[in-house]
Amino acid sequence: MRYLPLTPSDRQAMLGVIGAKSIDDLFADVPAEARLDGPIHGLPNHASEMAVERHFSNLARQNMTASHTPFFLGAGAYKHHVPASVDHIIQRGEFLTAYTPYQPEIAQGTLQMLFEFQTQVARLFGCDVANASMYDGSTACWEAIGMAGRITKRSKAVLSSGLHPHYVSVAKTMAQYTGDTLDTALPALSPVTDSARLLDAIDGETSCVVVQYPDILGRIEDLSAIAAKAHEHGALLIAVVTEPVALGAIKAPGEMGADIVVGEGQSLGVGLQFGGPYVGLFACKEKFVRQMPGRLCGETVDAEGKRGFVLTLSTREQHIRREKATSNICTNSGLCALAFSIHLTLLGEKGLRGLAELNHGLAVQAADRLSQIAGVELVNDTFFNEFTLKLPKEARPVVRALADRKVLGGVSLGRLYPDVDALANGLLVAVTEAATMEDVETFATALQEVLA
Amino acid sequence: MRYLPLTPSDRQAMLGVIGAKSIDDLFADVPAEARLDGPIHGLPNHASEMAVERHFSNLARQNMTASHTPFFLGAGAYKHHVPASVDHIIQRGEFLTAYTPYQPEIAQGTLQMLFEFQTQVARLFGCDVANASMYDGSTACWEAIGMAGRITKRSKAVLSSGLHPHYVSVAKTMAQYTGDTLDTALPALSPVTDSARLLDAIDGETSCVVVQYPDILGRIEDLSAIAAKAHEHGALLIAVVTEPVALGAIKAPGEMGADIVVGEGQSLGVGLQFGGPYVGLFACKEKFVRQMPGRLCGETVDAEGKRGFVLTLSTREQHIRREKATSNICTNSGLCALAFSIHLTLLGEKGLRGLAELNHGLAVQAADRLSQIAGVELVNDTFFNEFTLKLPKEARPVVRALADRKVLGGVSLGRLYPDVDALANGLLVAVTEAATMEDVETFATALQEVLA
Amino acid sequence: MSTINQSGWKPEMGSAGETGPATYTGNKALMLEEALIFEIGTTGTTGVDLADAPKVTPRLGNLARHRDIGLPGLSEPETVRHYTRLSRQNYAIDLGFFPLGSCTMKHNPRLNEKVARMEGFADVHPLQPVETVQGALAVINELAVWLIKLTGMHGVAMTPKAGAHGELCGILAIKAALEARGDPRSVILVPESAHGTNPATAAFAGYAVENIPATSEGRVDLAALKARLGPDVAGVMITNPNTCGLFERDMKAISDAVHAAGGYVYCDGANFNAIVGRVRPGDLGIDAMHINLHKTFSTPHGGGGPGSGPVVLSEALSPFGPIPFTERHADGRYTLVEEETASARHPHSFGRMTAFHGQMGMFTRALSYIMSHGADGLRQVAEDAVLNANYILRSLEDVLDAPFAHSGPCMHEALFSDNGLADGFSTLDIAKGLIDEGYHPMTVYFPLVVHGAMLIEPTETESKVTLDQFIGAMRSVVQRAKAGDPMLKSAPHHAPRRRLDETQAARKPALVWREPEQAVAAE
Amino acid sequence: MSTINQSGWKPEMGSAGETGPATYTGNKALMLEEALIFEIGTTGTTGVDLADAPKVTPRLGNLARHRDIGLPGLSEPETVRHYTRLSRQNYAIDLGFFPLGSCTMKHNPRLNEKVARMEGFADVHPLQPVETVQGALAVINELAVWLIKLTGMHGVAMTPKAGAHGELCGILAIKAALEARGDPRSVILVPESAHGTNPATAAFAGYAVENIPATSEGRVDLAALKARLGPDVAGVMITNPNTCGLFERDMKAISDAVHAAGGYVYCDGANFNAIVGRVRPGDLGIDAMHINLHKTFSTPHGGGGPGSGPVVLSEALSPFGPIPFTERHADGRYTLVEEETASARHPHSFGRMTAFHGQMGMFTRALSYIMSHGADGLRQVAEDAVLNANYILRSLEDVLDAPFAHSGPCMHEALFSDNGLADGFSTLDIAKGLIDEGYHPMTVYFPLVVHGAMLIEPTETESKVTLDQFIGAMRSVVQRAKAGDPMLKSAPHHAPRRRLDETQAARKPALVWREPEQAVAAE
Ligand SMILES: Cc1ncc(COP(=O)(O)O)c(C=O)c1O
Ligand SMILES: Cc1ncc(COP(=O)(O)O)c(C=O)c1O
Repeated sequence: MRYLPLTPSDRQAMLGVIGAKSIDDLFADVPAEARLDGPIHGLPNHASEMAVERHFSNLARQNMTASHTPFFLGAGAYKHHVPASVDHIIQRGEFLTAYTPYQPEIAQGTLQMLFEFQTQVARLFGCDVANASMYDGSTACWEAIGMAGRITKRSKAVLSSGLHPHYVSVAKTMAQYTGDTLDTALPALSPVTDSARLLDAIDGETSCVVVQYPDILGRIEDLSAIAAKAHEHGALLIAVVTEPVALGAIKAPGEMGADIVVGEGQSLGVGLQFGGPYVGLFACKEKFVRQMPGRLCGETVDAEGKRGFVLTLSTREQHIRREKATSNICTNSGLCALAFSIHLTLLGEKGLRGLAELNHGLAVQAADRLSQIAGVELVNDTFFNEFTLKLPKEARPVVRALADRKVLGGVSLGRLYPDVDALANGLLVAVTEAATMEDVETFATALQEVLA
Repeated sequence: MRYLPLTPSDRQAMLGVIGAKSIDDLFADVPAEARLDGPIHGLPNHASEMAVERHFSNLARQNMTASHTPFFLGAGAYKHHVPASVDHIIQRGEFLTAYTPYQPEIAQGTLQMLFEFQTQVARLFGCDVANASMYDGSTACWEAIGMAGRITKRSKAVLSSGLHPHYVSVAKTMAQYTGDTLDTALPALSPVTDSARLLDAIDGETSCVVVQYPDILGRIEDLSAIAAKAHEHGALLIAVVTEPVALGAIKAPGEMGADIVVGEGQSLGVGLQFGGPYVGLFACKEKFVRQMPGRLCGETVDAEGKRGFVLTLSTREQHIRREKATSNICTNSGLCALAFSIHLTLLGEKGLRGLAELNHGLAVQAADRLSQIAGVELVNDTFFNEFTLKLPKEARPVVRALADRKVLGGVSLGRLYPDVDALANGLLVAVTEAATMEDVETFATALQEVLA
Repeated sequence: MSTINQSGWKPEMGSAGETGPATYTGNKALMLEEALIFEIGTTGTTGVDLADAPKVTPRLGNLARHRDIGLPGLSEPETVRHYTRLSRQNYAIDLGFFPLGSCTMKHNPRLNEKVARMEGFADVHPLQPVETVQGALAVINELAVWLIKLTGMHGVAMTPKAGAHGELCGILAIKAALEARGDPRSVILVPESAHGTNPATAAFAGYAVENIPATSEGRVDLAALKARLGPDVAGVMITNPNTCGLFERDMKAISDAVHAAGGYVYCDGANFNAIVGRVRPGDLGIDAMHINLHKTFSTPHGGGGPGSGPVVLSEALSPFGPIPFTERHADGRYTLVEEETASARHPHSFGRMTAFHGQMGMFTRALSYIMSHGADGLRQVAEDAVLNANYILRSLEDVLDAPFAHSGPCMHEALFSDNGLADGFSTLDIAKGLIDEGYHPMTVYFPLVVHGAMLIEPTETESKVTLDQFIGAMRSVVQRAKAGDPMLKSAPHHAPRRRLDETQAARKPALVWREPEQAVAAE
Repeated sequence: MSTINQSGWKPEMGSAGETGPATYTGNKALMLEEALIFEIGTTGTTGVDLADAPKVTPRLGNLARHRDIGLPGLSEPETVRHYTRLSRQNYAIDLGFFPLGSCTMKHNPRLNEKVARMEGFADVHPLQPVETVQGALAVINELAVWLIKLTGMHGVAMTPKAGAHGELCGILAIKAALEARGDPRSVILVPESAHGTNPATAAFAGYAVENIPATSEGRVDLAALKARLGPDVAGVMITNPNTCGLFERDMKAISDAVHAAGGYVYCDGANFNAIVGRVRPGDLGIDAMHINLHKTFSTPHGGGGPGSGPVVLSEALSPFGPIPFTERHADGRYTLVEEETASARHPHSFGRMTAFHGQMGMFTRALSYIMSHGADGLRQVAEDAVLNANYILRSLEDVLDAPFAHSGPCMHEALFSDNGLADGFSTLDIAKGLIDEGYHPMTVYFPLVVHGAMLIEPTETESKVTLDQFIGAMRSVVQRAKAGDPMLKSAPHHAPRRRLDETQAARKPALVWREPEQAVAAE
């Protein structure tokens, strides 16, 4: 087997040193009834690299790829062009095959990168500090709610109806077992969000308000009033960003008073990957840092006084604090954080702003074009690179019919909110720099046909 | 522009240090009439990475790839499975973006690899020594003829009719200007080669005999008698190997008395790449080493007595010896040599022999299957993984018709030897581990149809 | 002329403590210092070229971002170099032996990387119509089938994002099962030697955590466990093979006792590598076990993730597993069970754990690894992993204290303590000495049950040549630690940095870069 | 216990000359020693799995290979580690500044690597029917058009495999043109400062080589050249910008004179980077010029190739260029002109230079680079390359002798001599000192016309921060060389190896590994 270096004679020699007669001796502690006497039945044996590669190549060719189709899906995962150098760098063995940087003297590469990543995320979100990553946006969101609970010692969270329904589901899953209360609602196909509801709901028992920005329908609203009301009642404002590229165009949540900002970092560096691995972003005000979940990298000096970096404040973490830890997270999303950080370094402020402008410009043009189709209405007044259309019929079959025409034409709200009649005709359309105006035209034509 | 780090203010500051008013000052030595005053007309300006990638992706999709088609081409370039780790390693910046190892203290990686490569090639070919690579097999072949001329101080080379016609062409190109004489002939669709002609032609003026092994039609013949006759007359035997995998199954040319063995290393590690870059292999007897072309890596010690490697015997080379050098070669094929060496290290002797056995076994089965088709004759008695079929009609249109049926069914001799009627019906078929028996069946069926 | 050097500290000839002559740049030939992007980049620099944006009237609702963000950019050449230089300050499996116990730092095959990058997997959106992603769903399903068969379990939840997330999945399934039968319980029992994620997970899910003691052999004390079982105990979390590197001989008895008391058995499967193909956890009565694809199934650790932690489930717990998951139909088509269909197809699910379908990029890699080995190869994996660990255990037990050396053969890892070193010397010094020798240290100070624990997990992808050289180096370092060599106390000497001051880092945390308060006066 | 260590030399504590404490393994943390594959591999080990071979009666004609070949194998983990460790002993552009004069070590964009690996280019055979490779032919053709337009020439030969092969192509075209007009000539004139490949090529093609002297400014002596022209002179080979980093002001006059004398002008275009987009060689009267795609157009050097050396040709020489080449038809189809069609379409061709169609893998990369820059970006390339070189020239000329500093601005590279160093110190010491500082040295002792030449080519892909730090380091090293610092004389101290004994290597060449005569007695 190509991955196993021991030769039969090595094995023999080693058994000799150990003083065992056969390899079975080493499994003597396994009770007889649980020992398998040979390879598990019904499973194939080893295969050549070529055979395995072919198997995957055949499966891969059964999927319709975003790059070779007019493509308009979003809803928390966006198609952006990732520069080739990003993937080159993350494949360097020194990044790819390292563990969490437990021995800082020989992990300065990972540590300095994390320090840079934390700074980039904090600045992007308008916060003081950020951590070294979470699994993804949805789990980061729940962790933020939990953190707000620890800080405020309250257990009622008010969730905006504009929060991604899967993020809401994840929170609900946890809340049903932790005893937290979640105040939730469904969105409406309206140009404005339910911020009025949120303002109403905040009271002295509220631990936090959770608002997505831009929200699930693509709408953008100022968070300042909610922040003010929350702070007035001793509650925190948690902002959730599923499209970080937007922050190259619109104000950072931190600028509007958010206490904790979490997000999905997939847009930068990571790629679509059918949903994972992605990377959770987590930032907050400095005063809350000891309640943060996840790893943190900090600056220090070595025995010679040279600047260096280490994992720090680990007394918050499971390996030190065990059941009293701020979270159970251990392995996070390091390599995706690296990819995110490289992409953002390549962009820089100038590139990020340019990219955001390009996305917004194309999205505006696409929204205008698509809403010219008879019966199609643009729901949004405001949006960045994603908006909601109201179709004259149920959107879900429309999306399938578009796929038959080789157009991946967005995400139906029916998929995200099954059995909610008021949303069934909603179609979420994302337009990034990867879409051309010809793609938009192809989409428009196909949509017209399907709706006819 | 994404590859240019200087900012406008950097440029200004630097001009200041230089004492120039504008960049134009630095081009003052260019005569006015040759100065272009702006970007060249009729050429596009810079493009985003995404746009460039799309352009290539569209062009790439216009080509029929070997991996997704039943594929049987050879004739000096073979489709072998290259393990993924080979490409991973050669993309490491430390190998990819290094120069020729002129500063050995910080080039031990490349140098040790070359030392290993030289040893591998020498052993594979059954020679004492090998160099650090040539451009490809065809140029290595001419360099070997030139080297034989220097050693024997004679200028008549006798070329086997089984030598790849493109290699013959390359030699002819050079010979017409260097005054060397080449004794050449066309092959015949026969199970035996023209070794009788070669034996006849060797005389006291012969510098060398050049024999391909296996030859262009796939035939394998013992070289010992030719070696003996050549040596008797003070001439050298040059063997040319275009399919190094064969040497996992058949005797090395060096074992049969060849003085110089050259070859095309593309089969291992390199891939098809539409013909280049490939890697020329060059090995010989130790006594001829000072007449070799190309770079050589040798072992030595450093100031502390530690083993290390350096480029050596460079007094043969152009940068030292200029017009008296053994060759004008400078940049060779280092990274392909690395790929070759990695692949051969992964294989090891066991893997190479296994691979050769697999190739031969599949080729035998394919030859038997294809020669069952009415009117199709197997020319070869002996072959490794490539053989010649005699079709009942001209092979060239047959190959095109097969391509229309999505089968890449070999190389017609008509393509290699245009206007040679005796060869027009010949079809060269290569069968490697990448072909399955289903591929062979698909090929056979299509061939039957086309011939019907 | 130069203001900062690439390391961010002022170059100075002959600075103290250097080994060998100091340099102007602070570099030492191929050991290169590197500044922060904030020190070398500017907000006006970019490493991308973009098409021009169409001119439109913005629809940003007066929320345009005006203030500077403070994100420096680098051109592509600078970017590649920055990260390449940083990378060279890391140790990694690709560089050498990385025997980090409990982490299974095995070789990460490059085929897996290639497969995961195939456009058909890397460039598809999780919410595409399922008809357009049949190949992707097939990968998830095929991997699920392998995991079920390799563990002898009933079902598998594929969405958990790492081991700890898998633990959460298992504990939530237990909680859901108990609530479904109207028997909510409040306590999870965890051995002292457990990994920190175990108690943290139980607490995260709202349970109280109580410790189970170990026997002097390093295994769960069955009697003590039995004594504690009762109607308040929801379940136990046992690691098997355990973190002392031993197989829990009584696993079946533990499961039976817990089941008899109405609880469930969670198994931490981080160490599955030791038994894959030789033992099926399902045969030992467990109800849920996560599998770290980034350990046993070779997906790369990436300097801290991403991982993937599918959880195999018993028949009793399967109905409570999370959504979404894939279903294969008789005609070969695949569908997803999501919110829409869950009420019909999977009504007892405890819900959703993550936004999409799990770590697809890890599934392709793990399946590629599994298919490459096959049933026979995986069995060999376990055997070689265990053989390598025992070889290390027996080759070092004469110089290092091995507290459980008499508890039978070890499994995939060998555990030592720091008893017997010279005064003032401890595990940390051995770890730092190993760094100079060109190794990544073993896991240190875990498990907590052993003094100055050193947990060495070689994995099966190491050759005997490598083990022999490591054993030699280890003996040399241990000998220095016993002799009280002061140079060992100050190790490492050859790494990019000497020992780092962790206390200072924690006392006044600097977690993000800040512009120096005032520029250093020009020199 | 261990017999050899990873470095192939016996580990010994405290060996002499080490900087910092010695280690058992010989490793120094991340600086890892590595043995040869022959020392760690065995012929029975393999890193591949293969399908079983079908059982057949061999058709090998009694030539089966029976004797051992002696090829060691390694498993995949060992292989990846072996080469990764080796790679870390290399310097490279990705690591830092690599100002090797005449070599144009610019950044190699990663997009190019991606593009070259697209299956449609990497996985096609050169002899496939042209109908099945239209996209590949399009790449060659598009690149050819760019090269023609950028140089203002008439045609281009795409097949040459590197610069020297391109020189050969150009010289053969000249020879063919002369023979076609029945005027064979015997001499090629080459300046003293020319790269070694120039005279070697001329000789390789059967010409006698004569030197042309240079002026004190470092340019071709036009008067001397004119004096030598005559009916025996086939042509001249001029490098422009030349290897002293200067533009040949008289290039047009040279061309005119050579043409008037019935000869042809070959231009070595290795330094095209300095003028791309600002000057078209075609406007200077040259007849043939190779372009190193691995210099100006950023294809990676790969530690010594592969390169690619297309040759642009004047109208006079185009008819004689080599086959094969691509043709684009009015309908957008591409065909190849090969042996079959050459007699009709290209009857005067001097023939074939290589087996197939040239360095396709380099064509994709170069075209990707060229399209990325576009006409505007390429012009900026030349400007920044020249700006960077002049910045270095002017920042160092006060401490280092710059023999041609008064000959006008330099082009893409700055040339210094080693005049003025302390007794016994020379260019070599500066080079080795730079190694310790974390740089690749400049080109040394070339061109031959300057004493102890140091030829520094920064390229346009270096930032001002990098240049400033390099200038600082260079000044520091030069100062040490002037002060006679003995530590500089013995540099490098921090590299994987100290200075290597080249004399011993050449005296008794060991070019392949041989089993040690007798095994070292066990210790
Ligand atoms: C025994 C054990 N359990 C659980 C975990 C947690 O796994 P993960 O890091 O994937 O969340 C680890 C990983 O370090 C472990 O070693
Ligand atoms: C001036 C000059 N001419 C010619 C060459 C030869 O080019 P190549 O190495 O590509 O054969 C070089 C390369 O070093 C060079 O610098």
